[in-house]
Amino acid sequence: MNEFFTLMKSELLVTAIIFLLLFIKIGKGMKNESLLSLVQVLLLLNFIAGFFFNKTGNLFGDMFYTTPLIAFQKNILSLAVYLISLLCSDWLKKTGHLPEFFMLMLSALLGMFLMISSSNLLIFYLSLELATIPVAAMANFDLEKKRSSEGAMKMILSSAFSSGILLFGISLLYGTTGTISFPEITAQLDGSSVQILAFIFLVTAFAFKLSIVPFHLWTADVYEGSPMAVTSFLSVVSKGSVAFIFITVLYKMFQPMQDMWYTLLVILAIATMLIGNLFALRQQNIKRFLAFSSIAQVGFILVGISSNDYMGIAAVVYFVLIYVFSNLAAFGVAAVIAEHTGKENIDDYKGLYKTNPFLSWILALALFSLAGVPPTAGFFGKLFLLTAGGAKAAYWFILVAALNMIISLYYYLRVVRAMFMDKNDNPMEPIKVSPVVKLALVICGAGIIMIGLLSWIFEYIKSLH
Amino acid sequence: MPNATIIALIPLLPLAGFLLLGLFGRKIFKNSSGLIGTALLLTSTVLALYTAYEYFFVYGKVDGVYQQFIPMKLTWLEFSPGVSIDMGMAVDSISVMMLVVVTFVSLMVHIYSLGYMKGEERFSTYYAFLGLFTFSMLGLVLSSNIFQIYIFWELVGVSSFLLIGFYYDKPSAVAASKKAFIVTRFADLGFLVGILILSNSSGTLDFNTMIATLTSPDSDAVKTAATSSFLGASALTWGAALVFIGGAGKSAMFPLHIWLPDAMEGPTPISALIHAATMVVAGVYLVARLFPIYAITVPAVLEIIGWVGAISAIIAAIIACTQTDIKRVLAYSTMSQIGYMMFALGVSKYGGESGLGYTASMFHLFTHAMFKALLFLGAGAVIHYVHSNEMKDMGGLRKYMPITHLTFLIACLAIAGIPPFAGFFSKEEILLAAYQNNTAIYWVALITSGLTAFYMFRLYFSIFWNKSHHTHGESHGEGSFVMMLPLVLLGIGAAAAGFIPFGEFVSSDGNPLESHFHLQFSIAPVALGLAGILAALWLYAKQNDKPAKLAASLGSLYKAAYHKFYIDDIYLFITKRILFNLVGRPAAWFDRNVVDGLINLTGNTTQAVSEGIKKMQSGKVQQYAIYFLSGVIILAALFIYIWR
Amino acid sequence: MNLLLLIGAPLLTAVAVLFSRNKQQVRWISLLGSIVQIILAFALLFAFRQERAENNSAQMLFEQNYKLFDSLNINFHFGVDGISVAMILLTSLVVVAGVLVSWNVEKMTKEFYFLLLLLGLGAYGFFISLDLFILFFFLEISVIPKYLLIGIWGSGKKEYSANKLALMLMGGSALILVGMLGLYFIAGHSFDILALSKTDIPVNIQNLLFPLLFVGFGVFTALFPLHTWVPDGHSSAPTAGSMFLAGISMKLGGYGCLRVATYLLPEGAKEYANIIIILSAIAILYGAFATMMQKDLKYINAYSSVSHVGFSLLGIGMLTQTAITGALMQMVSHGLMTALFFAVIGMVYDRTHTRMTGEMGGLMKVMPFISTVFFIVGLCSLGLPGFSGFVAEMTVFMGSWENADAFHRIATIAAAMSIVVTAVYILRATGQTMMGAIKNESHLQLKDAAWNEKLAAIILVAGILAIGIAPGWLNDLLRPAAEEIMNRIAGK
Amino acid sequence: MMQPGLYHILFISAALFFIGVYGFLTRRNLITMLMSIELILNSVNLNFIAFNKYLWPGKLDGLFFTLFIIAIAAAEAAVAIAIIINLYRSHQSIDVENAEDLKY
Repeated sequence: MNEFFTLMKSELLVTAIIFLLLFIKIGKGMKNESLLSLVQVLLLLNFIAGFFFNKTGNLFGDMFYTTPLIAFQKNILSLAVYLISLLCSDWLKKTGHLPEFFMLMLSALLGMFLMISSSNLLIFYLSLELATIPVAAMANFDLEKKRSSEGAMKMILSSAFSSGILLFGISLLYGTTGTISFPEITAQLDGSSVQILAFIFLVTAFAFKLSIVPFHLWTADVYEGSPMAVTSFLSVVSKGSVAFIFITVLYKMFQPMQDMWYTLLVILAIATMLIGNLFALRQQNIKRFLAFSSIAQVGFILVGISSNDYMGIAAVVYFVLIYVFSNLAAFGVAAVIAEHTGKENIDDYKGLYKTNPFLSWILALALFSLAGVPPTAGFFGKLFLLTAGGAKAAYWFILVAALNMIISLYYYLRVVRAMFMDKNDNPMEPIKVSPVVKLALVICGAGIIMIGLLSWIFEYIKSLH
Repeated sequence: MPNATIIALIPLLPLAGFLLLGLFGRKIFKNSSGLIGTALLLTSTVLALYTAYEYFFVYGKVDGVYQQFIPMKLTWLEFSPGVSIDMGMAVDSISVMMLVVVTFVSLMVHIYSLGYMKGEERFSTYYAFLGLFTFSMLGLVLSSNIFQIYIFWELVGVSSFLLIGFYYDKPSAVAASKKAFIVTRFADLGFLVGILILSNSSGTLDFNTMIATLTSPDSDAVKTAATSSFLGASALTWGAALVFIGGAGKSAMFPLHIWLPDAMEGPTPISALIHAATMVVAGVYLVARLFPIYAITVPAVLEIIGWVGAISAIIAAIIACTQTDIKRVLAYSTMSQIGYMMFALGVSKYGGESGLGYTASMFHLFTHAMFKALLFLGAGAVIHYVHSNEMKDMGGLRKYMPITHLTFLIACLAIAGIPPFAGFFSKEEILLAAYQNNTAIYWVALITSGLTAFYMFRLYFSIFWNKSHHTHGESHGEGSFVMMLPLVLLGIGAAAAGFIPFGEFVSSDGNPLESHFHLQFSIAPVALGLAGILAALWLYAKQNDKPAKLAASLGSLYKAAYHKFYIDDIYLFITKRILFNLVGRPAAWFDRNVVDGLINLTGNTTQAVSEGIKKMQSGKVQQYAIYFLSGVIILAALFIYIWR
Repeated sequence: MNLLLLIGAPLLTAVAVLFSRNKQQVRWISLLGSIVQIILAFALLFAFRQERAENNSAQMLFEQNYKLFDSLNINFHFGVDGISVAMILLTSLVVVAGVLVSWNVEKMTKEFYFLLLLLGLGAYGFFISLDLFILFFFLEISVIPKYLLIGIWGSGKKEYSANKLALMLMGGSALILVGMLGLYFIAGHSFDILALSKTDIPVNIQNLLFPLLFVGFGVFTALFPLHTWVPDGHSSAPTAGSMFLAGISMKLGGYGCLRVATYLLPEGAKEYANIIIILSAIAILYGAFATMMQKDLKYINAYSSVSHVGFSLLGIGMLTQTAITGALMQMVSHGLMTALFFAVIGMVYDRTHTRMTGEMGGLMKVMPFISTVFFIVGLCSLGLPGFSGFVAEMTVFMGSWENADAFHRIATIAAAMSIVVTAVYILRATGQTMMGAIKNESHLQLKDAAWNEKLAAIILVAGILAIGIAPGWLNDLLRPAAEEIMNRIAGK
Repeated sequence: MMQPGLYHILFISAALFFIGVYGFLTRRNLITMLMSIELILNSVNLNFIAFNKYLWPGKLDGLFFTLFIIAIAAAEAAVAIAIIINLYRSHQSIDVENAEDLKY
């Protein structure tokens, strides 16, 4: 019983917060500001708590298992959620349904936690849905905005469709192996064509959530449509969680098929990097731009995953950690600007440096980190992904990836150029950034610079498994 | 062994002058700069004379042969063990002789310029450049290492560039200086490659070692080099020939002579120093330095040298007859005289009596330095007086400038080879050498000597006689003392230098070579010289239209000669039309449009593609589903049917 | 001596600049910092000579090794040989000169100097690191500062040039990255240059990786035909930017070509040597001819840089000890020379507000100092004895000629021809701008160089002369290092 | 009177699946699209039941899975319909073709 509490600690904490919010809601309620700060504190505590009592073990007859690495992954996610709650506080204060928003977000987080540590297709499916459906609801949170509801509609329909495909795959897998628990399935795999079909169906579900080409098309629309908080949540938290479970599924469950999924990953990775970059080239809306850039980033994550060893896992986790900081910094700045001026176009950023040097530097840092330019952490993250991917000595694969970095640099520099170089007759007026947001941005900036140079972080990740 | 420091001081003092005046001349030594430069040079002249005395009369001869001393040698840059650029000082008969010539003429010019350049805005700069030039020339003379000589060679080139372009705000001067530098530079390219070949086949850059290896026919270096041939000629032949091209460039040999006439844009004393007495003979000096190699290893190249010299001599003489700018006339005569020296080397052999040409060439170099410098300085005085270079603005000046007139006359007689003036003796020996070894060249030389006499006296008469001088500028006399002094000194030199028993001191292999005269032999040239003088007298002594008639009767030949046989135009065509329009412009265009275009193309195609595929993101959720489904199907098909 | 000082000094300076209050402070702090760097560089030089004098014959001196990513065997491994020392000296000189000439940058002064110092930092780190990963890290650090320097403080079509530069350099580093990882896995998970130089790598792998690495670094050092970022980048960059770009950054490439590509993959180098020679010979001549046609002073120098850098690549391609020494000398010499050239062009531009040779003339009258320096740098670049260019080029020629076959010799002669073309364009430029009559009346009021400009020019001229007049010390510095490289190539 | 075998059922479920997919791709009415998704899910349910009955009668994984799928489908439908209603508020229609502002 005691074990139950330690192993499921993080899930339980999140659930507790959710219920607390629920009670506050049905109780007499609170003022937004105080509630927000309360939640922020709680999330911070949740994040800190994530560092303690991390054990290896499983529950419910192998349906749920956790390791220090998984705990760390969960912690990355809760950190991301905490940062989001800080970064978007301006917007959150204004929204009418703060408790609901957090309830949805946290239950999605809960779903992701369960998903990461699920070791059984049933749990996996349930948690996946739990991680998806609330987000769809969140996507619609700007109730009066047309685009918001359109995005939400697209999201819910496509995700339902993809889960339909996923389920069909699961059913086939069940049919051929007669079990739904990962280890037993691994034992039963014989590479029959039905299983391959099932595998493809399964992978598409991950591909959908990770927005891998050609299953990515919903991403940009949903990102653009939904509020900034949701967009950043989608782009960082849900992507990260799915990446983690994807690794587990491939490395554990489908280990026997590794040759096959290596090829699959190579194809998907190249397609994703290329298409993502090519679309990002001509985006005007900053959210859409970041959406496609994050698609391209996923391509790099796939390169790392393809290595099929601990290096791969470590590299991906490390990269996601860096990605959290970089992407959230970018979204955070975009959110601040959108919140104060309602401007979301890159052209509006022209001459930003003149009026808002702080925001410009943070955004520039974030973009450089995303582009993988030293001394930012992104450089190390990307390089380690490629190092992991290079283990199979497929130089041309690495080369394609490396060349994609050029395209990505091009469009990241577009924004930098807009902020620092382009003339603008009426640039944005100086924005008064609230201290909380400033704090969050500084944290992100520090993270972007520090994580790479403090090598022990990577060493620590490498040591967990 | 001569004292190293003394010899080192000879070039270093002018360098000191250059640094001093170059750095502080504009401010501190505004007025004293001329004197400083002159004083420094005076010292090094004295030192040079002292060295010469020591060398020739104290410890020059070891058992009857003039030795070469290397009192100092520092490794400057080592390429690989054995192959290194050394900064050394080779003291032997020719280098000592050159030391004397260079310092003496340079001193004369320094003194002369005190008057001539008076009141120049950049007076101190002028003296600084003079110092630089003198330094580099002396360094060149003393070089003991072929790369060292190349280094000073280049320095000489640049200082000549600076001095020609001294009036930098005069476009013609700028153009002339550029032309001089680039043409010589082009020749130096040959020199450089030649050095590479010679050094590579001899395994050293040091003159003595190189000569030693390359002249001993059984040394394997020579064997391999002789066998490794390129376009039918052996490596050594190429090397020697290319080195000679370098020399030809500096010495304004045909067809690399085009820069010399234009170089007269510089101040006249400069022309006297650089383009008459010293720099232009560097080529001759270079060939003399490497003479054993030419004479023993690659006589074929020596043959070429001889012919190049002869052709230059006669062509220049012909052109000189038609020019009207007095400095240009002198320039062409310089070219012609250097042609003499060249072919004298060309017809010479190594060692003993047959080495007469070598001695003669050096001798002529010596005497020519005297009278040609004199001629230029005299011309300078004239120009200074009438403020023009054109003959038509002159005439009847003998009354107004007696000293100039006298000295000029001496110089003319000397160059025309009339006894007992200096030119006579040296030219005599040259002709003799040619007669002994190569009759064809001898005839060319003979005709040339006639022409020489003619054009020189054409010059002389049309300056000092001809039409009576329409009066202008009586106000100032023919020039200050400082300007006259060098004329007189050089005049003495031009008159007397011939009596030096030159062969005693300078010969191809160091053994003294007593020079003897065959009177019956010297009749022909002298007669021709007198004939030339008489022709000039008949044509130019009085103002008349005979010259015009003559020119008309000669017709196209005269025209061609007047236009310098259109050589300049050919060069112009090659550079402007071909190099600029057919190479440079296309290269620039290619770079901007093709190479850069390709780079930009990649970028643009990426843009275009991203524009092209945007339809994929149609915004229709059902199409998304179709993509989704097709993705599934394609992957499934791939993995089930192809990679199974 | 502790090499980390070389990274620490610029870093501290940069941080100090960030926290300084006003422009004057920024300038003086950066000047101070850069002077400290010079002092350090010379201290390093003397310490190095000292060690060698006490015949400490280790390949790398002052080695330091700190663990960074232990599990990946990535370490902060530092050490210097003669080459690095020479390059560090060059860097320090150019840095201080750059700081001086940009004294009156008014626009975002703080950021400007910060980026400038960052650029220097990258160069120092690059030259001392013996671990490919760290080397790459420092190489990449310098890309973005260049981009911003050109894009923000540049002139003309600066955004375009900045983009082009950043992207082409990124492309280069992409290739380097792949080659680097290849080495890493071949050598059993090690980025350490010394370790790699001990392992013998299968020939087919070498032939696969060498082009990647060489071309990758080649982009940085304007390897034909990947040089097109040079003209645009240089011409758009601010004065100090061009100085750093041509004086330092292009050297990073050359250094990498030698230290990484050629040294670690000798078989590959032999395989591709002829191609390198052909490309660089083309670059030398073609660059020179292209220069003849330029009207814009900065373009003139940019193209002549292409031509001059060709010499260092030629030297590397020739694969003889002397040629490689010459190549390195050419890097140093060209670094000083071209930095000085850009500095002077900047000075002229600040006064006349034009860079078109056609619109100037007779400047010798109004600004004798600047014109003299202009003339000196011109003479240096046309390879006149007494200046560094001559020494370097001659060494390259001598080394190239050591290869006895016709191909190498023809290539050498072709390269040698450029000295004539160089003379042509240099004299044209000088003649049109400095000599002749003053075309533009307004130029009569122009002032001559200010103290900071004079100082900058003098420092660089001193460097040029120090090499040109007494090349021995540089030779002693570079030759043994070149010998090490040759030993590996010769398979000793 | 023969017993329906596994393959009959699989055939039906496959047919259902594709009908669902077809409906999802072709229908313009959001509600109908939702219904077609339900079809897909039901085909999956059929699969599970059939597999469980015919191949692995011992364990009940399939049955349970089915139950959960039904539950989740309900939840999904609920949220989806909520969103659709909201969409209707803003667009005054539930035709999927009227909601295509976000593109490219």
